[in-house]
Amino acid sequence: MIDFELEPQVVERLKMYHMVAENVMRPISREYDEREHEEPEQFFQTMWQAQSLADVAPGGDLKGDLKKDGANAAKPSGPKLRNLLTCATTEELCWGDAGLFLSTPNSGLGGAAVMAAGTSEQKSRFLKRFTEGEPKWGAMAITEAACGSDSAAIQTTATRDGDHWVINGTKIFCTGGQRAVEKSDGFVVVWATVDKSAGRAGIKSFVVERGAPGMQVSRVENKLGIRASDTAMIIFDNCRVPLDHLLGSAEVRKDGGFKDAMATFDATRPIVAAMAIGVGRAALDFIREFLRENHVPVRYGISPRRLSAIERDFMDMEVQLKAARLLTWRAAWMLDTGKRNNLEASMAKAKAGLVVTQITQKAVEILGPLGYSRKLLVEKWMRDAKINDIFEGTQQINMLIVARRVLGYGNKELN
Amino acid sequence: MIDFELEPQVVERLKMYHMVAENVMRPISREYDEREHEEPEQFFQTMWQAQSLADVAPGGDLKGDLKKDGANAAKPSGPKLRNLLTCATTEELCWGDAGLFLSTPNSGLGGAAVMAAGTSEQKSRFLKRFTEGEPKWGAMAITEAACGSDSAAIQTTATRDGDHWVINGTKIFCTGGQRAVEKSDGFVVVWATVDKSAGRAGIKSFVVERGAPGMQVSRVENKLGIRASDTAMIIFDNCRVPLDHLLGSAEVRKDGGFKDAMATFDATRPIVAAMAIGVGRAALDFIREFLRENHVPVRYGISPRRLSAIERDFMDMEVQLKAARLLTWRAAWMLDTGKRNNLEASMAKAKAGLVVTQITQKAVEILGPLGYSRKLLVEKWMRDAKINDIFEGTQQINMLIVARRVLGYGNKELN
Amino acid sequence: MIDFDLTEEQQMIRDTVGAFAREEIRPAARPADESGDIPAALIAKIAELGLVRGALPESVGGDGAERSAVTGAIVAEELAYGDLAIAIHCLAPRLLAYPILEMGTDAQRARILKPLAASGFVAATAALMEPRWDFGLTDLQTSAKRDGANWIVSGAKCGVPLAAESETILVYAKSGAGEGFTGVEAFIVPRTSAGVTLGDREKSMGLKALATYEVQLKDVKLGAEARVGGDKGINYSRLMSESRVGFGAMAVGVMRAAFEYTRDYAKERKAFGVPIATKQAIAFMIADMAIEIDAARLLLWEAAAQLDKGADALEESYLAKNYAAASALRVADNAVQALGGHGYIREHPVEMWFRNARGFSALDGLATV
Amino acid sequence: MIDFDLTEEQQMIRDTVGAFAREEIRPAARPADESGDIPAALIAKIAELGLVRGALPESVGGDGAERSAVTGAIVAEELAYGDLAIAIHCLAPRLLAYPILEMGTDAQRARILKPLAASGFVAATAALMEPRWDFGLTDLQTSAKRDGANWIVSGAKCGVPLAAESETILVYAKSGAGEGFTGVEAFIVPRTSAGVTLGDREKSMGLKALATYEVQLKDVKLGAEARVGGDKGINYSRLMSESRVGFGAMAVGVMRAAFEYTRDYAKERKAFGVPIATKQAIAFMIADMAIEIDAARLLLWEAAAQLDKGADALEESYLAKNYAAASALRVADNAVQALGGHGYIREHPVEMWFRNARGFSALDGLATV
Repeated sequence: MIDFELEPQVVERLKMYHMVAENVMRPISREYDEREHEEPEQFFQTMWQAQSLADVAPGGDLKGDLKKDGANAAKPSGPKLRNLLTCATTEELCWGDAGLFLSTPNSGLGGAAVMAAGTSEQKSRFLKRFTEGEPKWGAMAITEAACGSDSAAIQTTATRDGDHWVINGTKIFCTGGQRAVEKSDGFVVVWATVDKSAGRAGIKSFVVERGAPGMQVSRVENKLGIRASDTAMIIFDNCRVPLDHLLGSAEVRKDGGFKDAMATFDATRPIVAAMAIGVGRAALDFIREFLRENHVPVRYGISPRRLSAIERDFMDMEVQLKAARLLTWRAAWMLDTGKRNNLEASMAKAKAGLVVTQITQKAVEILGPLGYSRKLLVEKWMRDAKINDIFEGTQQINMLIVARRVLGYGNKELN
Repeated sequence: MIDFELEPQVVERLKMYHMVAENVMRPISREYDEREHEEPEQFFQTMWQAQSLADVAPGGDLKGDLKKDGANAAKPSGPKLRNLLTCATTEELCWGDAGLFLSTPNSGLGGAAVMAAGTSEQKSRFLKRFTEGEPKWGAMAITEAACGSDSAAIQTTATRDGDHWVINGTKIFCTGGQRAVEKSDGFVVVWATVDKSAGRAGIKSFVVERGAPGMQVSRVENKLGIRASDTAMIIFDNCRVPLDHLLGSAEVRKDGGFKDAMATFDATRPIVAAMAIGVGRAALDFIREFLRENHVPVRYGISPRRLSAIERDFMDMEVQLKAARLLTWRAAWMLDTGKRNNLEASMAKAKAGLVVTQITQKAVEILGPLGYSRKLLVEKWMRDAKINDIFEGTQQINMLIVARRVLGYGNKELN
Repeated sequence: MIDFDLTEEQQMIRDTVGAFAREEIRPAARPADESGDIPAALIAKIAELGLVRGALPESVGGDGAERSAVTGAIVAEELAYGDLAIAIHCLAPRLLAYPILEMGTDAQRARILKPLAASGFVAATAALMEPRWDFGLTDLQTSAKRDGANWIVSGAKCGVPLAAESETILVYAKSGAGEGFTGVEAFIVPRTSAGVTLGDREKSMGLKALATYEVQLKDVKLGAEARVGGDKGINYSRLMSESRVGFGAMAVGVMRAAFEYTRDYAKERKAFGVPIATKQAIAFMIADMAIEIDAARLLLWEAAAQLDKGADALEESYLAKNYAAASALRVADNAVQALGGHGYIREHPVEMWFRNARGFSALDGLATV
Repeated sequence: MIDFDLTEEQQMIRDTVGAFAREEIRPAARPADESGDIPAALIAKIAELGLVRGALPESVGGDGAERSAVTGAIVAEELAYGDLAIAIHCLAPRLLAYPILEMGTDAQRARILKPLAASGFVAATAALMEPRWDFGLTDLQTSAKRDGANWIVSGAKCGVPLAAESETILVYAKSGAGEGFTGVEAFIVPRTSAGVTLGDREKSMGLKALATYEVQLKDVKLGAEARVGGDKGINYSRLMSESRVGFGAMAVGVMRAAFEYTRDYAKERKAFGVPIATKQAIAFMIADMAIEIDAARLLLWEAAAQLDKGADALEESYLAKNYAAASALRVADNAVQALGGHGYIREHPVEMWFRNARGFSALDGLATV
């Protein structure tokens, strides 16, 4: 039966995340936007120690799986709504600060890849570290200079040499890459082809841990926003990893490898959409409060022809955000209930990325000179928001996926 | 020196066109929207007799050419601004009624084609009729069921048989086609290929006059708007026309035929854009007056954050229309001053077609239940406006042309 | 507990009504739009679905099925997917029945609902809109004044569907002071009451098959029993939320019709040697349609679920309806655009959907759930 | 007589300034944005172009060239095409010079313009904006009260460029009653006047190379000679129109920079084996940029031509500036989008143009023609 309301226990739990966002993230939000490339150590420790908070990694509650620990976030609504819950908690934390959220020490996208493509032995071997010791990060390395949106065009190679895979290539835009392999005992999951002639089917993912010979972080990007998060370029020069670091099976099958890899997008796109929604809600909540303080009424129910421009703008921001959230929750819920969500995940990502870009830009405009000033965080949210329309598949890529699915086309017919 | 103001004499002359629009067209505007397919005989006679008004045909002042009559509309600003003047007068008349404008007896698009591709002998032979006798129409037949935006894919053939061309094929969406070849001694200019193997270069245009054997108007479309104008489907079944009815040279050259034909678009697109602007201005003027009567202020210069929603909507409608008009006048002016305007003509058409669609839709919305009622003409303007985003190249086709030109691509690279 | 699935019963209703809309209503849409008449036989056939009688109590001859705003939204979407004018026509009796079912007195329920539960189509309607450019639900100018135990109702209404063939019209009027949604009452007005005058049938850009009228009320004298809910009156805000959800759901139905037609046309139609659907400009338009349909539907279902939980859902329904209205226009406009010249002629249905879609932001009170 | 061509002199100016912007200013833009400093050598080099001195009368040491709003718009566009912050910085002295040139008394012209006509860059500025979310040109809260023959000016200003290095600040204040643009005066205020306090340098999302300040005015006592235009005062509306045209023209310059960069990148960058510019989604974005650039420029030139004919051009400049501001944001946003991840990193300039473009709707009074 149609019901889009979270249960009271979940709402209670989200309040905890909101407190963290408000009391742990917001106070240092501006600081680590200005101090790009510096490490919020205190924040790392806090998040790492708050185990249950660190659970919020793309790909969901890993410890839940590993520790078979029933007492995890997803419990109240049953573990089968884990992805939905991850979206809800992600929204709360990104309401606090999207850059800090992305720098939260956890298994991250790398963990998501292991969960999606790894054997259960690999899951426990590679993910156990996130339940103990010092803060660690997991990252995913897909993009290359020559392939942006086109993941199938990967040039990085992995060739077998005795009991090792030898990886060669350069990856860019690797979120958390430096923290994963230079600043902690984490790892990066690298996509590489073991057989170029096999095309997509030849693409496999490899876990490369800190200190692997031949791996080097060659630069960390200066960015428009989400500056607390590191975005690394990593060079693999005859980088050797043991055979059992290839996730899943080494066998090259039409339906294997790349498919698994792509499948992780179906899980991560709703989460990226939820990130966007968190940033958008930060701006929306700020404007709502601001209008209230300035006695600008928001009158639901009156003739649309009687609204003020700002009143209508605010209502539009509000409903667009609601729409994006519902599309996002649906995509996550489908995953949780075992339905294929490839179409819906891209719908959510496309909608959320776009509307949150617009909402945050409008928020700056509504505030005039104040909005443009760095005294407020609104301008930062506008900068942070834009990444959501770009990474994990740009607006255009997601529209392409939606179009293919509704038209029944493959990437041959429509590209 | 930059100057976008019409000279006083031109403004005076436009007032005359405006009077016609207001006193001749507006009073029967609703009537011939409701009485689709009926003939506004009185209107035809009036327009036909008002020679100088009938001059307003896409392609400009034909009589001016034929009669070497200095006393024509374009005079005040010199005949070299004829296209610009045609745009200005077209806007005035379409402010009155776009459907009636399109049904004005004159050489129309057919005349434009003769002007663009015909020899001077052909010009006087085919166009003389528009200066004498009963009302007549000239039409152009390009589109076919299998080729919408793709004029190069024309299937209609013309094969030489002794001293005749034999035309076979079916044309659709021929504006004024029925009036041109069934209801008057006019003609339709038909695009057909004399050599399929030659592709675009093989496409030629032929003047087919009323009563030509094998030509038949098989149907007249029921439309969303511009209902006073007839849109015909014409079947050519071994239709025979004399050899000298082929416009220009029969020789198939890479740079010939189709190029001429396409060149007519550079002249007609600004005029279609001006049509759109006329319809949009009708809606804008109505709303301006309506807001004034209802004491809804339009306060230029105040903080945009203090505007009402309707106030901002109106200002946006106003500036979008201004922008479209300036782009349109520029495209026409370039033609008048001998500059290539292919890019600018498509810019104007794309912008005008789109914004006028939006302006008229917004006008209906602003008026609420009144706007939706057929008691006012606003809903009609919304229906009429839409055609401007479709014919003479859809929004998408014109954007494609603009993109090709600014990117330096041909239709091979970008399509 | 979050759930995006319909109940099995709702799925069954959706499939049944949807199939009927596709097979019976859609083919009749264009002729009805051109002629202005909906075949009586079709109306009778739709009546057999029991869409009005369904939620009425068995005591008055109804089926006593549980009424749900979500289910109502599904029915509204499916019927409008067939045709908007026919959908509004066939559901119009709900405009009288549901407010009385929900907020009427026992006496009113017995008196008014019984005839509406009869088999076959029984016309009934409500008069809400007023002929002003800036008409809004919160500023009714039709007034209801107490006259001892009676009421005197005066004002001008417009866009009243089926007014000419309805025995009874539910009239909304401002009875007292109060901001926003307060101070509004609904009155059961026999069409033949002294002081009630119908204007000629209205002519609109769209909805041409739907007979709507202006209704003048000049000092119409009504007894206390005419006031819906008796002394309690009505919850006007909630009724308007139900109205928005119903009308908004119809917008989704129109969008879906336009989307499916455009999608299929774009895969068939070739330009430059390939289907136009393989061009990003068209493909992205179609993808946008798909996204907006789901977004609008989810927003409306959220409001409907709120209503089913007993909330007023003022904010949710207002935002959702306005969103659906704007999306429907964009989708229908793009459908015409994607079809090009073929979209502009009445041989294809998209121009009709375009005219109908424009009505969602201009009109109010034509549907309920 | 309708003419879309620039005069030969204007074309020459456009080409000269445009070439300078491309070769000298653009390379300095990113370092200046990161460091917050514009190299003094560059500023001096731009000063040699005589963009401020040009229109000043020979009597004060200027070139006595004819001042034209159209020419001013061209210069503003070309400089901003190089970099917005540097453009505003180098043209800031006009904010003081032009109002006095146009509306000042002979004495004020002699006193104020002479130093500004000197060779090299002489900083000067004006204080218009006030630190309120809903600040508007028609509701200044900075007040100017008569005190015998003198004036007392009080209020808070923000976004004042080069305030710290300017000898003189032109301060706009409300002196009397009157709606809209009436009742506003401009005062020549020495930065060191008692009661004038500068805040710290402001930090904004964009324009990071431009030094702007809050300026507090607390009972600043000024003599009658400080009032621009003496007893006649100023035509505030016209000055604001000139300001909008100048700032709007800068928006066009930013759009053009973003357009050209995106166009070239999209033809280079390959995805799925072909340049992304061959994909309609990207190609149409680029076509839209080209159209919006021309549309905004023509609107601004129309307003400028009106100003050159002596009209106030309130409506034209207001609509044109707001249009240019909205278009600039859209174009810059799409530029970032078209570059994807590369658009989001500071290795490419588009993210800077995106931040700068957002300023056009938030800010006012930073330029003039």
